[in-house]
Amino acid sequence: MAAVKTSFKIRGVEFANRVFVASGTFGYGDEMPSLVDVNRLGGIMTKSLSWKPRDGNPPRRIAETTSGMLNSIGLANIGVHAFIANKLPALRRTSTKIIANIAASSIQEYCDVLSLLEQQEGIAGYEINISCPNVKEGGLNFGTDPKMTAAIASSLRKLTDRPLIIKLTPNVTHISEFARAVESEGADAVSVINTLIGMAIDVKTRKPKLSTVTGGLSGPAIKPIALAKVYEVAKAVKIPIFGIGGIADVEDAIEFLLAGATAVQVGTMNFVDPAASTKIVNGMERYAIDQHMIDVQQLVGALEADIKFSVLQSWL
Amino acid sequence: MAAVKTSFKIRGVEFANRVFVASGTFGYGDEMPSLVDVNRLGGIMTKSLSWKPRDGNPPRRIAETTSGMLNSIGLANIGVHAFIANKLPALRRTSTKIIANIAASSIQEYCDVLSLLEQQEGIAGYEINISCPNVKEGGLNFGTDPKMTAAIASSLRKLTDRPLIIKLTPNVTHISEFARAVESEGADAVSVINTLIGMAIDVKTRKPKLSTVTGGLSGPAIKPIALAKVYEVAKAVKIPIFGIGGIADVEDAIEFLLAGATAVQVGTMNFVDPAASTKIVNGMERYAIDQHMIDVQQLVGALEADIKFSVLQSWL
Amino acid sequence: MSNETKPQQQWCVVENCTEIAEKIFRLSFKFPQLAAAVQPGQFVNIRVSETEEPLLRRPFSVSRVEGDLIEIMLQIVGSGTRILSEKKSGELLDVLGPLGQPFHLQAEFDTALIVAGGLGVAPFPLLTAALMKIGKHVETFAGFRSAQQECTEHLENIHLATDDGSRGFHGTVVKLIEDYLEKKSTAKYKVFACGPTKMLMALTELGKRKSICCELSLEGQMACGVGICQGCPVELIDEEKKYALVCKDGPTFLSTEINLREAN
Amino acid sequence: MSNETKPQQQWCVVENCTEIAEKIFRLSFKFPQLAAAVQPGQFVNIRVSETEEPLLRRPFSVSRVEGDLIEIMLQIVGSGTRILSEKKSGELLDVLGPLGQPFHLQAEFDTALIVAGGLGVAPFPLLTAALMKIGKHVETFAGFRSAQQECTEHLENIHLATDDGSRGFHGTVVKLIEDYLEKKSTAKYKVFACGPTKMLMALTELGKRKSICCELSLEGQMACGVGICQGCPVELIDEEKKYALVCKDGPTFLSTEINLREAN
Ligand SMILES: Cc1cc2nc3c(=O)[nH]c(=O)nc-3n(C[C@H](O)[C@H](O)[C@H](O)COP(=O)(O)OP(=O)(O)OC[C@H]3O[C@@H](n4cnc5c(N)ncnc54)[C@H](O)[C@@H]3O)c2cc1C
Ligand SMILES: Cc1cc2nc3c(=O)[nH]c(=O)nc-3n(C[C@H](O)[C@H](O)[C@H](O)COP(=O)(O)OP(=O)(O)OC[C@H]3O[C@@H](n4cnc5c(N)ncnc54)[C@H](O)[C@@H]3O)c2cc1C
Ligand SMILES: Cc1cc2nc3c(=O)[nH]c(=O)nc-3n(C[C@H](O)[C@H](O)[C@H](O)COP(=O)(O)O)c2cc1C
Ligand SMILES: Cc1cc2nc3c(=O)[nH]c(=O)nc-3n(C[C@H](O)[C@H](O)[C@H](O)COP(=O)(O)O)c2cc1C
Ligand code: FES
Ligand code: FES
Repeated sequence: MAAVKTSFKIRGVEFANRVFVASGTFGYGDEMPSLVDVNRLGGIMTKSLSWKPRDGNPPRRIAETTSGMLNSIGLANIGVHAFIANKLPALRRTSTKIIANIAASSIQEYCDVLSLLEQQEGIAGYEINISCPNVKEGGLNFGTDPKMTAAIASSLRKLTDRPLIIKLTPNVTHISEFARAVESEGADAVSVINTLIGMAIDVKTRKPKLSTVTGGLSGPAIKPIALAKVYEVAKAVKIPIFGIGGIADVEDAIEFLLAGATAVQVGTMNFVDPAASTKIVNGMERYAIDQHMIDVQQLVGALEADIKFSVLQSWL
Repeated sequence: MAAVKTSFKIRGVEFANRVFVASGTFGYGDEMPSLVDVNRLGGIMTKSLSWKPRDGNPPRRIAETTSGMLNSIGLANIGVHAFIANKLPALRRTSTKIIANIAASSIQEYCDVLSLLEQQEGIAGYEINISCPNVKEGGLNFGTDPKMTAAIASSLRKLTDRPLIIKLTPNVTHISEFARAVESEGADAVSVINTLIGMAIDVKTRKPKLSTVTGGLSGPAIKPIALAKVYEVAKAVKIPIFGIGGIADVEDAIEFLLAGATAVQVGTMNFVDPAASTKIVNGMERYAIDQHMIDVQQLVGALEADIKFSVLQSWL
Repeated sequence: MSNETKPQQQWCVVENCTEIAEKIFRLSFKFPQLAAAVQPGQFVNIRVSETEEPLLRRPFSVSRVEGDLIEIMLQIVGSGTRILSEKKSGELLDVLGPLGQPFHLQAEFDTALIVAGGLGVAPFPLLTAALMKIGKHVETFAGFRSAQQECTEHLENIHLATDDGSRGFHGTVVKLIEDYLEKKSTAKYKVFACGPTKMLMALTELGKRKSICCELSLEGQMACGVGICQGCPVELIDEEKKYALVCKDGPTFLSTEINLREAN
Repeated sequence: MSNETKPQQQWCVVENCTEIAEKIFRLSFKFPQLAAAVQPGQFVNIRVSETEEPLLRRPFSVSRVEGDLIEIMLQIVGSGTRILSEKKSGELLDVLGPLGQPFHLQAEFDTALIVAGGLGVAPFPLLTAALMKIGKHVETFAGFRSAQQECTEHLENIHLATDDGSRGFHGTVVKLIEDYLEKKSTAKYKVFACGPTKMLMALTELGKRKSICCELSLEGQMACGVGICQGCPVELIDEEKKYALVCKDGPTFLSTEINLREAN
């Protein structure tokens, strides 16, 4: 292939290309090697890491929906200590950048996990999952409160000079408000979107399909919503956006770039087609070459829209 | 079939069953007769009516998405006067209940349209589409502002003794807040949900597929989200809920009843299968009989969930 | 603009599905009521999958009628048409039709100039038969990307153009008909056209220049196909009503009625 | 719990798909590497549609191996299995495997008691062949709703039960094996079971009462099938680790390791 620049930088860290795998859909990066050439990826977002290991929710944790799926894994994870001891050494040997995704139930826990990871080599940056219950506020979700969201960003910013990415929840009225809040606290990027709250019921048993009643909706079904959220955020902030939500193929990925994402993450489709992410890596390069580009960056925000943003929420 | 009670009442008005057709997906109720036996329906929500006729948005107004569709019709409608003159006389001859859906860009316009319809026979009630831009507030959506939402409900309540149904938008953080607001202003029911904001891009032309960039997402893809919203609202208010969003078959409809909806509306699927709504009417009766019920009402809110609502938004 | 036959929804048995040119298929199915009622230019809306993806029905012109059988021509452009092209004889198909307004054959003309771009040929076998029946002369101008896509059965007096020159005239079908109109001039013409929007826009220009009545059959994204969803507007030139609906008021329009745009 | 062969993703040519009992099909496809490596109890995860609905892969036990061919048995229960059952010889199938931990054959027993509920028979032709190869005696207890669903090819010493009494013992397969265990008692048994969760729970009880080692193959909703998504937990009795993953640590578990619940 002709030379087209696929790499990009965030806070000085260079990523080989713009295709990442989303947190929770690729384990800790060490489980898929027989199925995916991880070295072809722009980076890997690890499963969310908490301070202590978490068992996760009781079964059932998954329900299939039309062109999508619900999950209520409950952030089952091995904990940050086991991650450092058992996973990181092998990950350091891959050439792909590892972004540690962090989940917590208090600002203190976010800080503790990040501080511990700060002392480790081989971590390219952090993605902060704020779709978590704040135990101090009776379990209210951090991610739906702009003040708490800003407080997390500002506390963590003080602790690291590595790229700090805040992963936003779509379950809010104006996601751009949250993006602006973390941008002004010094976050280097935002990930848009985490899952949407959804539910499914088994009409035979009359019980919810998930043990937690509701769960997070992901997959191709949510792509149009994710794309609109990325577009809203792109109009509001200057920091890079990781576009996430239902990305299945290279066309989907390019839609996100055009809407304003600097890079994309592939989530649920990793389960359906383990090769999805690497196919997108190849396809994106091919598309850029076909369009006579010299840098994939030329696609970012290159949507040709002739009307004003202000009609966005009107007269559906 | 054995006798099972399918009818229910809102503010004294009796509806033959719990299956309605959603606003904007069935015209004014007079276009589908060769394809659907409208007399079998619980009721018809008309296309949103505004004071003056509206041309609607320029093409393209529709884009198909994975298991869903985006629309930005722009509330094209003939206006309330033409509706009364040209549509209502024929509708009065059907035995199905007609609910007039009203859209407006000011509280005054909502009041004017409703007042005019108040003088007409043959209208069983009103459904108020509040997913509309408030021109006084620079186009901000009424439906995302709890105060404006309450103000619309209270203004209209004063003008009518017919059933007043407020149709809520899902594009908010806590939809239950809006449901509570309209309940306390005397609304008789809420419709949950209108479309979700979404977007699609043509990667060949790099243009948004819709002329308005974003539009409203509907269809099976959104069903899990709609169901979670209905469940959230059902926990918060006592007034009946019309469950809407991606309903394609009788199982879907029953999921909504179990989650707490008193009745359902079929929208997008009318386009895919004009017989969808009447099939659901039959299927719901059959299901109730098979389950040895005497009244379909027994299904409403009959979800057997063993965990507390408070974990709803946590640890996805 | 009146269409007397109400649309019906019917499960139809597939009779045959054959590839007749590159990625182009002829699909026939049994639908007696439709076969009896359909007029040239009308279309059907077909559900391609029992699952909910792809969700919406797909519109196709009725191409021919043979006894009880309806024949459509389809080109694989995406997942819906791919799925349809794989239908086997004996399978069932959920079809809605007849839909839309037919071409107007009673206007004052003696020679019909049919202009088709690519799969825009689809409605013209049926139209040709109807025109011949009422004694009109027919000349057909059909343009394809290349010879591999050629599918011109059941058409009359064919003038062929290909983009790559692999068969017939090397260039656009609009240029081809323009050249044709240079030469002859005694006949009273009416153009019937179907194809890409750009082609229809060029024909609109040509019709204006040459004062020839052009009736165009539009394509464009639809949801309901029956005039309910307001999803398929085309801008009218008329000041009073801003938009018409392609599915209900069309798909056939006089070029002088409408303001075609690329978004159509 | 170790599985040496790494899973592979492969496009496989369908060899054959035949209905062998009511709504039950035998589907075979070519996958040489899998045929060479798969062990009894392992499964494959199949993508049923090129569209995104149904979205997730569907897990199926490997039922038999014949040369390069892999054979699965499938029962139509929803749209995914319906679509799979319509696959024709020559079509391509996206298959991931081998997945999961096989049954353990090396334990101390001389007689294998295979217990299958409905399509729970699927993994047992392969297991039976392997057991016979290492000289174990096999008795098979197979329960079906009624005779129409019976599919017991390639099994040994079959004891049949049907819910409606239309063939064999009228009652559950658990009752059938319970009766069997009443009669004989010198052999050293191991139970291998697959079927509805309720059946597996009853067998767990029986195994405890009779002190017979039971190895169960679980079914349950999966997303990835490869241990990545944490979507398929089964509760462990062990205090240290609360859950195991059905797809990666199972689907085979000793009944004494796990706390089966109806939600599994
Ligand atoms: C009145 C009318 C008559 C038509 N007659 C024929 C015909 O006889 N033969 C034929 O091959 N095609 C015909 N078309 C076009 C045909 O409907 C589309 O090619 C088809 O819908 C594409 O579906 P897809 O899933 O393969 O493509 P995709 O691109 O995957 O479809 C995505 C969405 O866009 C819509 N879409 C894409 N292209 C078109 C188009 N050109 N027109 C309308 N909708 C489109 C689809 O319906 C679908 O909703 C006709 C269209 C209209 C409106
Ligand atoms: C390890 C394992 C081995 C299996 N082996 C076989 C086999 O050999 N033969 C066979 O016929 N079936 C087998 N099953 C069950 C089979 O996977 C389901 O019947 C199938 O997934 C149903 O898909 P559907 O779309 O037809 O049903 P739907 O009910 O429409 O499926 C909806 C969702 O639920 C899931 N689902 C539904 N039932 C089951 C189930 N019993 N187990 C797991 N997921 C389910 C589906 O995968 C899908 O995600 C096995 C399951 C597992 C976990
Ligand atoms: C099974 C599953 C587990 C997930 N776990 C996490 C997680 O631990 N942390 C996180 O930030 N996001 C998690 N996510 C969200 C994804 O990273 C992603 O934001 C979301 O699924 C939308 O993308 P998709 O539609 O491509 O899957 C999870 C998603 C799924 C489906
Ligand atoms: C084409 C289209 C037009 C619509 N027009 C209206 C409308 O005029 N007023 C309104 O309140 N809702 C309108 N809706 C929203 C539907 O009534 C319904 O709330 C939504 O589509 C979700 O249901 P569904 O998934 O079953 O379609 C429209 C939806 C569609 C798809
Ligand atoms: S497609 Fe619905 S109005 Fe034309
Ligand atoms: S199905 Fe994903 S971990 Fe088991």
